[in-house]
Amino acid sequence: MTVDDFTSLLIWLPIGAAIVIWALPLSRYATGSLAVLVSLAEVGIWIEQAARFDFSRSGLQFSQKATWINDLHVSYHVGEFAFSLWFVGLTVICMAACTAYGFWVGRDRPRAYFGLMLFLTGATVGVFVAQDLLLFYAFFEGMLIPLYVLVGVWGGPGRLGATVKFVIYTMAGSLFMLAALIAYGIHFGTFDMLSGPVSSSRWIFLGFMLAFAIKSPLFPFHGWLPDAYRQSPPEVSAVLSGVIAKAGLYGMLRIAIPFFPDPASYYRTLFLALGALALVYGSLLAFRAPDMRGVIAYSSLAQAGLIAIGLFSGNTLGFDGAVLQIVAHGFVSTALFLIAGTVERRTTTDQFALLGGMARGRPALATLLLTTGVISLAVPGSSMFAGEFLILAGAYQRAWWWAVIGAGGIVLAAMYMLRLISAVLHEARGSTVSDDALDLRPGELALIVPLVATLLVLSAWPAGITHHTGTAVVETSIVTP
Amino acid sequence: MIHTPHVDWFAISTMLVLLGASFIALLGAVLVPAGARRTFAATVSGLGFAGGLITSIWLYVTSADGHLVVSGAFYRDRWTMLAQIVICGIGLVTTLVGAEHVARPRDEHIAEFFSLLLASAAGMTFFVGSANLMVMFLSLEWFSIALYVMCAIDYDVEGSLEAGLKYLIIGSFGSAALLFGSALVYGATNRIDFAGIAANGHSNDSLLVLGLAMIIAGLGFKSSSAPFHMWTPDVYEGAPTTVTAFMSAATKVAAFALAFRLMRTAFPAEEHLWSWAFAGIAVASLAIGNLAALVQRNVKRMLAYSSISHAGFLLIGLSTGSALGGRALLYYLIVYSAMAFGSFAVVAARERELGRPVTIDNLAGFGWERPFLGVAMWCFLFGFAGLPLGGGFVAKFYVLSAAYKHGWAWLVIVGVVFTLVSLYYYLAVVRAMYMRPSEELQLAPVAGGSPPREPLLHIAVGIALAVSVGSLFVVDPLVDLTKHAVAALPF
Amino acid sequence: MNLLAAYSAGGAVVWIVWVLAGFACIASAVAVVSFSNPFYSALALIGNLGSLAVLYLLLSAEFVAAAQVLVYAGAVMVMFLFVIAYIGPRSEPPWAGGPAWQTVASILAAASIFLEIIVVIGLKAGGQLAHTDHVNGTFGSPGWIGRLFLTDHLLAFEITSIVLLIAAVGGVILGSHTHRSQTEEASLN
Amino acid sequence: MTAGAWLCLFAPLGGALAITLAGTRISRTVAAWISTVSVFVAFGGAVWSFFGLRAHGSEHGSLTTAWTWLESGGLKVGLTVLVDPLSTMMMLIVSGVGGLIVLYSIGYMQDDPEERRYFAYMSLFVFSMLLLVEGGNLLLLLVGWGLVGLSSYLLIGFWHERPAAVAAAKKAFVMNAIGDATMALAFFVLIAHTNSLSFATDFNVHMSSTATNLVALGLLGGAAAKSAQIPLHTWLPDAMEGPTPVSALIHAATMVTAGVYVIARTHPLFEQARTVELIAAGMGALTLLIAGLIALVQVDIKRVIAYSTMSQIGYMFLGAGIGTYANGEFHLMTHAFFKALLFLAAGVIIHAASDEQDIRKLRGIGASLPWTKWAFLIGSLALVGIPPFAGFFSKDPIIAAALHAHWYGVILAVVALIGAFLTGLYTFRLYFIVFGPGEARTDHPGEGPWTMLLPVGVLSVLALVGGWIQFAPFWTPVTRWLAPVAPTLAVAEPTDWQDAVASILAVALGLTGIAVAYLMYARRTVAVPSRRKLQRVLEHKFYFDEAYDALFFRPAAGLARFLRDAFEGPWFISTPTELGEDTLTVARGVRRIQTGLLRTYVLFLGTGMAVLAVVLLVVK
Amino acid sequence: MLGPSIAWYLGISALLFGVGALGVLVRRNPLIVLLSLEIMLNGANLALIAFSRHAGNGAGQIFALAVMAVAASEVCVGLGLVVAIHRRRLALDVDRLSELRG
Repeated sequence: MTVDDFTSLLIWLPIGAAIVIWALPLSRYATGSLAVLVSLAEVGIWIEQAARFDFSRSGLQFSQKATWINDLHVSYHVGEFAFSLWFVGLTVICMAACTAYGFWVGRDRPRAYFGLMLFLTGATVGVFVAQDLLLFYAFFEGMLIPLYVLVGVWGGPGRLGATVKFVIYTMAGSLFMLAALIAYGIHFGTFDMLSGPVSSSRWIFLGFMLAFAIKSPLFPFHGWLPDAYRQSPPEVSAVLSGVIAKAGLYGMLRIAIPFFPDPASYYRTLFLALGALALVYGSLLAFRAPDMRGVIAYSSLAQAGLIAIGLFSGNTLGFDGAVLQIVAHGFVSTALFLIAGTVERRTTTDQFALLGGMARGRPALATLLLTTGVISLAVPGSSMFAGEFLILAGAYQRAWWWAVIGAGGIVLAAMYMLRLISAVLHEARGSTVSDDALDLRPGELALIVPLVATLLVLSAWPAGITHHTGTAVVETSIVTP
Repeated sequence: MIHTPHVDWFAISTMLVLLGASFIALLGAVLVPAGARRTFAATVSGLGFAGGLITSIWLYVTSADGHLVVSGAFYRDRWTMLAQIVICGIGLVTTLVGAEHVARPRDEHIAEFFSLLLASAAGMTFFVGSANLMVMFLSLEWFSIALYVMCAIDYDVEGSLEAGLKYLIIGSFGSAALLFGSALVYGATNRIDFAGIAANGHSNDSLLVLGLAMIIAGLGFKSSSAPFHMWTPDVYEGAPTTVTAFMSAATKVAAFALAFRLMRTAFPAEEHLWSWAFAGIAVASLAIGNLAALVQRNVKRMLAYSSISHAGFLLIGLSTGSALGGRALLYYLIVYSAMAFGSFAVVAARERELGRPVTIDNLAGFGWERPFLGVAMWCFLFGFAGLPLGGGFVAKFYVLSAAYKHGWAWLVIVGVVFTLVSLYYYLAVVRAMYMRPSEELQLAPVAGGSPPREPLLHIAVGIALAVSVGSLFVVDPLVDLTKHAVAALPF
Repeated sequence: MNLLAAYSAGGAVVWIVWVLAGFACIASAVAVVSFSNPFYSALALIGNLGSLAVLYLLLSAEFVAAAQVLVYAGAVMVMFLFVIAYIGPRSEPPWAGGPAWQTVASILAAASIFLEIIVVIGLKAGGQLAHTDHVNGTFGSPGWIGRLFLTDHLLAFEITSIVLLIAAVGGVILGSHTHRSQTEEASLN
Repeated sequence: MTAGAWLCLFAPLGGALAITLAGTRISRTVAAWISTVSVFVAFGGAVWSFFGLRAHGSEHGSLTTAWTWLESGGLKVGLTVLVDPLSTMMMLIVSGVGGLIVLYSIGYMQDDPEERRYFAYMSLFVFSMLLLVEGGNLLLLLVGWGLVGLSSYLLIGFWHERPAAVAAAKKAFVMNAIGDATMALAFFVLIAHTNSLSFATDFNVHMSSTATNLVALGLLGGAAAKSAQIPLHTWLPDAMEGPTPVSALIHAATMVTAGVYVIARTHPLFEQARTVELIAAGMGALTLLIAGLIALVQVDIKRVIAYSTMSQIGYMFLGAGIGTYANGEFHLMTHAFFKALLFLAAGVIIHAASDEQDIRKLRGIGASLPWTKWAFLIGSLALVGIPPFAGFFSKDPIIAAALHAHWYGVILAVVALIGAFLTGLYTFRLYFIVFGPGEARTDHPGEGPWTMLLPVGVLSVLALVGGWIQFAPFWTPVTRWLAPVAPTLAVAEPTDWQDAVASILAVALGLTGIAVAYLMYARRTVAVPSRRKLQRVLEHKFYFDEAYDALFFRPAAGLARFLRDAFEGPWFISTPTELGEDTLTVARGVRRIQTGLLRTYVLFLGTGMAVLAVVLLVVK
Repeated sequence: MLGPSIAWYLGISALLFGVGALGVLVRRNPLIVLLSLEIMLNGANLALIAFSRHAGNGAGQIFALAVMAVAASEVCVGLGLVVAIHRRRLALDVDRLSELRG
């Protein structure tokens, strides 16, 4: 095994482990332990990869190519750019935390559950390392397979409707992406994302963007989001908003923008506007949402809009900021959903009207929620702030009003996130909060603290990512008018 | 003195093996005591299909340069042989599923059942290699008649009889249309062999075109494409599930393999006509199949509509008429037949467990009770939907690519839109299997206690699963097979 | 053809025979479809088969004509009549049942199929189909047919036999099963 | 020297982290002392820097970078500490006053069950504030800016069971977020034009005047929000919901004065955008007047002091705006002393009166708190600017400088003088009411533990002598110290005559104010004028809160509700479902074709064939 | 060729095919439907034989013979079904056999 195999290993190790888990009649405990171990091994492999990554080179690293469908010039081609590395890191860390959360809360039907979680890990990593359009698409859809069951089986009371809507809605987008990528690949005779030429077809671009806009989601395409985030088990919501949704943004960064420079700049204003709308609209709805998950869900919508603004600013500041923001928001929303999960476990609800006063006597919960919350509202000095700052600095160079709207978004973020914090932690004790509801247990701390710690490290050194995004690759093909 | 033509016995050895097995099984119905009949017939059938598989693979290997045998009546080339391999494979797994079936009426006629199974497979292997309209028509009738009987073999069940009668009458109507079309083509060209038709036909000859239209209708019936599909749901639902599984997979392979060859070999000059015709039929099939499947409660019926919609996808590949389309078509057929067979086999398992028709509702909890079958069904359904959990994904990509390359972007869009529609009902089955607690289910296994153990059925489902999932990964070897097969056709 | 042509005083006789046979053929076909009693329909079909055999003769297909009479009228129709007798003839008004639109549509569909064929043939009648080659004396003779069966169409010949065999097996399975006793049937449901 | 600065910066952060991580493993007292010590260590570091800087000569500011904090494209921003006269002065004030207040908190908070959290927050705040003043570039300044806002939020809402406290905290944070946002926008302009966020940028070269004005406006927005200047001031009075030491530290001595620091720090830019700078001055004048008026009718002891803080910061803005940065900074320093003193003294009173803050109910409490009474008096006199107390030396030069600054300066000076009168009036209204004769009794005998009294004592001394280090125009070490960083503009260099006039008028008006207060509230010989309408306006604080509520909050909330009810539900959530339903309706129609009748099926087959044939024949 | 040309025979053949189709389409008695199918097949047979005469080759006649055998086979199976249905005491009416639908 060489270093280049690491990328493939990251994909197939968890999928292989999933199959092992399904096949072997292990006990609940053994299953969970194995799953957590594998997801930790993923983190380990990723760290090894990051340590070996040569950031001074801008090209693809840890790449591997094998034939898949020669007839149509489709290949199994994986590898990582610097920014892919960060996406992968986000994935493996968040997935490890969420898998461990599932272990901690003791999900029933453990073999199915952990197998699916591992499968999801592999598929998601695949999305971020695929260097072939069809392979990318395969993983992009492959994520839905475990998600459908994860939401549908272990979700809340409205899970059936939510999961069908989620899957069909996102598939609606990705099927048009399939049409678009067929058009692209057949036209140019290659599906390779490294050697593929740029295209100026607006239709193909829009096909791709539809998929990414739904996945991210951008403003008018978010209909699946509230239900899915509310009805999923908390760790799946965490994965959905922390990792899965990022695949859409990754797609914009990796495919829609660099491969379609002309259409991207032709539709730039449209997508900047959609991003801005998502930001304002999401923030306003987050501000009125009556429950914890609602706030996090709509804030994810707002953040996706902001990131889209960064991506479509089309300059270094925007790209770097977007990458940082994606990673930071991934951790933030994962942590927030997991915390929401711990709150729900203690109170059986996440309705603000029934919550409150949880800070008293639960310092760990309060500290973690507070820390994550203020990072999420982009208090200056946080990693989210660094990301937003770069994004909006980039957007300003496109036109001043995008930056103004974005800055307005920061204020709105403060409003809704403080509302969440207060409604859960502060004021009078909510009717569902009993006195003997415990503070976070060591097991829960072991999941959430690493996430928050990662965020703090990123806050202390955002340049660690922004200076090592390698988005120059994306930019070289951008035609700035 | 009559000089009988040279007969390349090896070229038709697959059919001979199958027919031989069929006769042995038939003899068994008379000679073997009732108690051992099932074992005997199933063994014979399994050996027959295995032998057929071996000979067809051998023939595939040795038929690199395709040619006509038995005085120009039969194509010995890789196109034929690949289709034969698939059909024999389907037959083999059908035998596995049928070997354990415990429905009473067929216990009386179990040997005849396997005999008919072998015979119909033999007919199909002839059908796909036929080189003139007469052999085509005769072998079509050959396997159709066997299928009519197999559909109705559960004659204690009203639905089975109804299915048999419907299939027979509509099938005969379709055959008559095909026959009349053949006659017109014969009249227009004075020839019945495919190559001769191509050589003598004129694409502006209305006699020929009318014949072509009627032939398309006849083949459309066999491949259950809209609007010639109406028999499909009823027959699939009414027929014994083992038969449905066989029919849904093997008939499609035979019909599409032949249709592509016929169009390419006999009607190359009329491509502008039949490609549009098939495209139109494809759209109709996609629309009707998918939409009607949305509101089904009976799983077999739903899968029947789904098979109509997949006929639509196969027709997309067919309509391109290109070599790429041919490869896509064969690849799709291989994957589709595995998935279709497998899904019906899983339904069969549930049906045997419950002793009544399987509906979406009484699948509840199935995935948890029978994990292996559940996972397999999960893979088949997601594969049908074109999600990357199996070759269904690549297959869809393939045919749509072929359509795009043909310049039919609109067809790609249509395919994509209806794939989206299809998602709903495939997911509904998964939802039923996993997301409803089995306590909701008021039914119990017929025998009571734990569900029957059916090792052979599990093996059959396992094979289907392996093909359907494996084809996602080993695409190139499969495509190479199809490539060689397509190379046998004139372009 | 040879036989008849030898005795005919030119085309006029052939025309007359054609008109009679054709009329009988069509009339019997219509009768088959419109009789309410299947027994009469079956009898009408015999007439149809017979008149067809005459037409075959006019087309120099002696062996086919003979086979038509033997196989159809002799074997198939006997089978039909036997079954009808077994079941007992029951009448059914020919145009009844089903929605009216369906009947209308059925007539339209059948008529349009017929018209299409007729129009196409009519278009061709003056050209391609007008000219017919002379054929030699052996055309259509049993020996000639037999030779074709054993040479050019050997495979078809063999297949035909298999089809018949399968149909026989099928007929046996479907038609000859033992009656289940009432108790057994009760236990089934 | 820079080592001192780093020590100064990170000692409080270390304290905060240590308390947080230790959790319940340490006692509350230990936590308190960790915090106190960490802040005093910071003070030590500041002193170290100060002397280091003096040794090197004050004009040599030095930048040291720990690591690159943010980098993208050509933009590179380091975690950089700047040690120069201005930052050193701020470090000293922040850590010194901060240390005293944290020490005071040990006594003040000792009964609180969540003391640890309090001290962690306090240390965090001191760290943030130090980051703000030490940050070597604009972005780091903004980081500190945001973090002080955060700590302010945390501390205002410290008693999180009180809805009012939570609301006030949120309000403070959101108001400050607005300021952060405008500042960030200013930086975007800067980045677009100079691709740099360093203090040393030569704005003249790179930027158009519009851009410069925009940047200055953005910075001013931030400054106004943080320093509670009109129109972004409404959060400050509400912030008094926090514990009193917090009010002393954040909402009097340090954070709220950061706006003045920013103007001084970025004065080259403001000088390029002179109009904006004058707007800042005008804003200060308006604030000092309005705050003074509102303070007249407030009945909450801390709110009165809060409004006086706003008013005093108005003076600082006025000074910085017209260009006498050093005097602004000097007033900042003295204000830190006497305002912290006032708050701490008020804290002693509140502490003694079991959290009673209504001055009408506190009447007469001075009798049992003799030391506090004196301390309060010193603070009040310093606030009014009566010589020789600190306020006199720092406030009057600002007024004098304004007098010199053209016609608008005169207007500003007049406003400032009216403000001086109001200051005297409201300060001593408070004093006379609280310390006048009455029946209020303390629940806790004594004036608290030594940890409370010591800081009050030290600050009393500082409020008395703290102003003596500069007496313009005779003795100006502060101005000279700051000259390399923030030289006073020529337009704000008053003549001696103007100095004299300003001082005399200011002191006279201040004394008048005290006299009026004496007559109205102590002797009660003059009735408090009863103008119901005016009083209601003042009691409603000129209806700012109500106006903002009507203009911003309610429209936003209404819009959000409207979007949710009219768009989100009917459109985005249900459209996919409805599409699905429509498809199902179509599907039911399709299904109806499948009649089960064999003849229909054949009909379809036949019709399909006929149609296909016709089509092919026609197309052929 | 004496007498009517091929086209006339084809006319009869088309008419037979159409009448047979009509029978299948409108009749409900499966026996009569089977008979109608025979008529359709016979129509096709006539066309084959006519074309065979027209082309002068034997393929059509051979085809026709094979079709006869096929027709017999279909009838055999069809009648078997009819008998089976009768034995199940079901109505011999294709409209009544509509349990499977939708």
